[in-house]
Amino acid sequence: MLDKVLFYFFAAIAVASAALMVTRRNVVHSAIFLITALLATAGIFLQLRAEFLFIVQIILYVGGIMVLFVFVIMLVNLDVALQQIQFARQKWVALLVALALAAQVGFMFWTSGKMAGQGLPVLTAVAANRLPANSETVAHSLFESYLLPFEIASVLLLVAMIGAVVMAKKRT
Amino acid sequence: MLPIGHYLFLSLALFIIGVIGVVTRRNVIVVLMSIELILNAVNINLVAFSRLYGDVAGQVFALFIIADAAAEAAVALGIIIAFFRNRETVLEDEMDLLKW
Amino acid sequence: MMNAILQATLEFLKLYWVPLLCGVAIVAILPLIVGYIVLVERKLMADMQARLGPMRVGPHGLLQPIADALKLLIKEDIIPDNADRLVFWLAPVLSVGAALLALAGLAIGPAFQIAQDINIGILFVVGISALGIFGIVLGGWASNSHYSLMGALRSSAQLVSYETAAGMALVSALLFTGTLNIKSIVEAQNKEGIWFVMLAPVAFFTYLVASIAETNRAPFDLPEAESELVAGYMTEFSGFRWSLYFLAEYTNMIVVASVATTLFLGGWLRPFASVPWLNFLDFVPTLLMAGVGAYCIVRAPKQPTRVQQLFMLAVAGLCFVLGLVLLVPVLVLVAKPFYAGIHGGFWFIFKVSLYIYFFMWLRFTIPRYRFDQLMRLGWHFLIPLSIINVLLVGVALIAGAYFNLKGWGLLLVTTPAAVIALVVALLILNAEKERNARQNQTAASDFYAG
Amino acid sequence: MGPQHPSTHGVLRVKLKLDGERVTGSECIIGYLHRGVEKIAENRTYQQFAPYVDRMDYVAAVSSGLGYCEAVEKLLLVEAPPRARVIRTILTELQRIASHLLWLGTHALDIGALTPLFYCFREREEILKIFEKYCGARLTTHAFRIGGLQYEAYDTFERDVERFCKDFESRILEYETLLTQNRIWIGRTKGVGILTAADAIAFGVTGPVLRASGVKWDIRKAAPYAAYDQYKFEIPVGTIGDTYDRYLVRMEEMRQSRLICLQAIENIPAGPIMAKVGKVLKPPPGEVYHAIEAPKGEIGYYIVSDGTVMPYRVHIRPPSFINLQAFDRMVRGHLVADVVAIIGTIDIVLGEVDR
Repeated sequence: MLDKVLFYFFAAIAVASAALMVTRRNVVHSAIFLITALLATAGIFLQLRAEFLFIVQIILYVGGIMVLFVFVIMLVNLDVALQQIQFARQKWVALLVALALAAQVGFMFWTSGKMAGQGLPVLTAVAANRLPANSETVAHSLFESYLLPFEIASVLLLVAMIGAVVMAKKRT
Repeated sequence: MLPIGHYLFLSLALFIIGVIGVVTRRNVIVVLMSIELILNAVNINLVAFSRLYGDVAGQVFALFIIADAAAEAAVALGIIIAFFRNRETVLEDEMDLLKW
Repeated sequence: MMNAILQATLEFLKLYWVPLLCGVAIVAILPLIVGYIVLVERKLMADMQARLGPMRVGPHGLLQPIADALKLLIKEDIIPDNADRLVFWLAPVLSVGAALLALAGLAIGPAFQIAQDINIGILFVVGISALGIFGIVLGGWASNSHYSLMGALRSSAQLVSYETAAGMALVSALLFTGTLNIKSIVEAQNKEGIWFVMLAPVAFFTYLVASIAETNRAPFDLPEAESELVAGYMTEFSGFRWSLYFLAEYTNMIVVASVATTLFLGGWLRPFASVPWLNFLDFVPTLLMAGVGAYCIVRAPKQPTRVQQLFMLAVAGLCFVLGLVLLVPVLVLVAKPFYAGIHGGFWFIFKVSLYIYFFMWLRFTIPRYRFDQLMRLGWHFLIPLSIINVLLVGVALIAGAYFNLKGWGLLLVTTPAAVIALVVALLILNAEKERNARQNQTAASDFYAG
Repeated sequence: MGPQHPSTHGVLRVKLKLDGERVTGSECIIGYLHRGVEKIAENRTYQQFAPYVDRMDYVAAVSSGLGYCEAVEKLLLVEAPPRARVIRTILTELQRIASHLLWLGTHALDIGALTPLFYCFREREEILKIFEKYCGARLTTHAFRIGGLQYEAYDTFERDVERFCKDFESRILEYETLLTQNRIWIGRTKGVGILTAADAIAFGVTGPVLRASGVKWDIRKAAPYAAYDQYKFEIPVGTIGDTYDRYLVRMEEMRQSRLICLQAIENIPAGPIMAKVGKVLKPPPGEVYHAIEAPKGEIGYYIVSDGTVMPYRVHIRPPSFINLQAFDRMVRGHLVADVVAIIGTIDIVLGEVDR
């Protein structure tokens, strides 16, 4: 029962702040709403008993990337960007297409649940208290079965760092 | 753990809002933020299924997505700053020059 | 729908009523604790500067924090015109919220822990206190004056860069514990019989410096430097809003101090906890309290007014009661289970206050870093040193496991690691000196070109 | 940086041209404290003008008073008796220590060290107590008269000065342990506000700022006045002329002043304290320029008398005003945080700059 309420609570916050983020004129407000959306998704990870991902999401996403975003928003002087119209000309067409996509995928989820056989696996998840300690298992699998992707990810981060530095350097 | 359908619809909703953000907004920073939102929607799905099957691979993959999102955000913001310094604008439909 | 929610809240309350109560208690008591830390700081500063400090409100200024709190509540809080109202209200709340949330993850004694042992303990605390940056940046932006924005950007840049150094220092300590859960970290130190500050001294040093910078204090308090930016991002906030920022800063100081105590100084362990023949150390807390009580009694008659004399006697009484409370679990066998809780709490608070005392001590004595020196120290010296330290500690651990050394034996391996780390630090330092020297030459020559 | 900026000593407005964080140029707007002292002098008798001189550099009032009195004595071709000259030297050296203490306290406060300020003010309080016992005033003392002294040294004068000098030695060590070897202090002051010897001479800078740049020029040695020729003391000289050197020079100067006081205390000659100077002073027509070594630098008095009771023209050469001109050269290429340190290190007092 508690799970259900928690899920609906976090889901409502996530969808509401995401919607607000997209529609706000003031970029700082939309950044704040994105932060709330990210925290809500972190809450959902917690509800799914993925604590390690919960804290990584907070440290990396909210504490790292969003700080970057807020810094850039500060550096880019906002009063110029505010006056200009915020939405692209082809706004309505784009909205229509997106909603069509939504309807289609929604219908697919909806029906698959009904049809037997090729539908979604009707498994019951492992009970919460018999789950192994989350961070240990993540660590074990990260450094044993997924060691190569881990190294590639670190190279990727290195490349991104160098790229960002080169781009942001003053053209002297 | 609720039945999987709930998580699917939630991530679908976030995904669609992200797509709307990318497609309709002119301000590049908001477009970038919407991309972050889409990545987040994907993460929810991954973690939900990882919890359903009890296999932690999904969470590890979500970890890699977050790392990649960080890298992508860093480079994209670097480009925006460089662009803003020269052209004084942040709107995407004015970014029509390949080399400035 | 309604009864579902009702049922969920009942279920929630049944499961988590203890942490809920602790949380409410902490949030209520914290402003008082912070108030008295501020009073202690002002008194200490005065004492070091050959003056008396606040003496007017209450005997020896002991009621000063209440007076400050009242003043801050009554003061009219002004919102600068065309400032962004939502963000202006949100920023201090975000800052305090992050600090208080981080406090929830900590454990004062083996018994008192607000969030019952989350198995990502330390990471949770560090992660949540990283949210404090938004409070500062948005605060600076919302008061849309050029100076406070500059102050906000500077202090958040400082926070971000020193967070990496602090994180790395924690990693090298976590190598010893093997787990993130706070209770098991202190258990590990108890089992090893040695505190991690001895095993990883360089890590402790880097964490100490990084935590000072992270809480914007002592030599790194440039954003609030009076002489340049006039209180940085806090300039436009007045009255209650400003006190929220103030509360956040001091809570952050407590959080950082308790993380350091849990990880490096053996949490709630009595010094030499596992050494049986040193058990007389259990009497130290009571002796300390008795000593303070005696000092108050000796000073009581010298107080000028009747009220102050009574007050000193009351304080003396309090100290004696505390001494008694600390004595009971040691002597009376039936109260054995309470021993860990009460003594643990005492030792934890004792170590945290020592750590905070060191913060204050630095603030009074040494001058302030310039912003570029500050960033250079962070990036050029602290982060490389802490990364190399993680490497060295890892190697030391493998060597230790190879010779399967235990407890104090590990010292044989970790001390050379610390020595190598120090050598590397000196190398970085004089590499810095040559670069500066070269830079100064150029700086001096281009004067004339200027 | 506006006139009431917390770190400009008094009312100095500095317009800084910045490129990002670096200072590319600066302009000091002064005059907020201009009282037209020199115009007032033209319709005051010589004795009446003496208190005005204290109000100029209110931090070092005794030395400006000494300069003025000696200049008028030169005009009157009168010589102060030996006892008066020795007591004048002792009081001037004490004033130098007090002025340097105030400089050290505020300079350290600007750079962030909170504690030295209170230690320095504790010592300065001792000196001001001696002034108060001697002439009733603490800051603007008007201690001297033309031709000698007004008051005889009070009975415990020697003992007070000796007690002060005795424990001042340990006090200076206290400041030094706090600051001299402090890495952050060195970081903030080394290589900041460099003034080479050639620039210093070109700008006409005098006092500790000049000596820190390596030029060995001190009027107490070059043209000894009062009783300076009777005592042995060295002149501290710096090397590069940056803020750190100026700090070392001033600390050394405090030690030297202490030595002078100790030597002077041993034998204060007996005898009259006032030369034979009439009530009404009518100096013969002519002009005189007399300069002495004030704590901030060379303070000079150019007095033209037309034989009447009031001087025809009095011009005062204030060291702070001229040292301030070198501010722009020192500040160029530094950061905003250094501007505060540089204002502190040239030790200016706005009363003297604006007159």
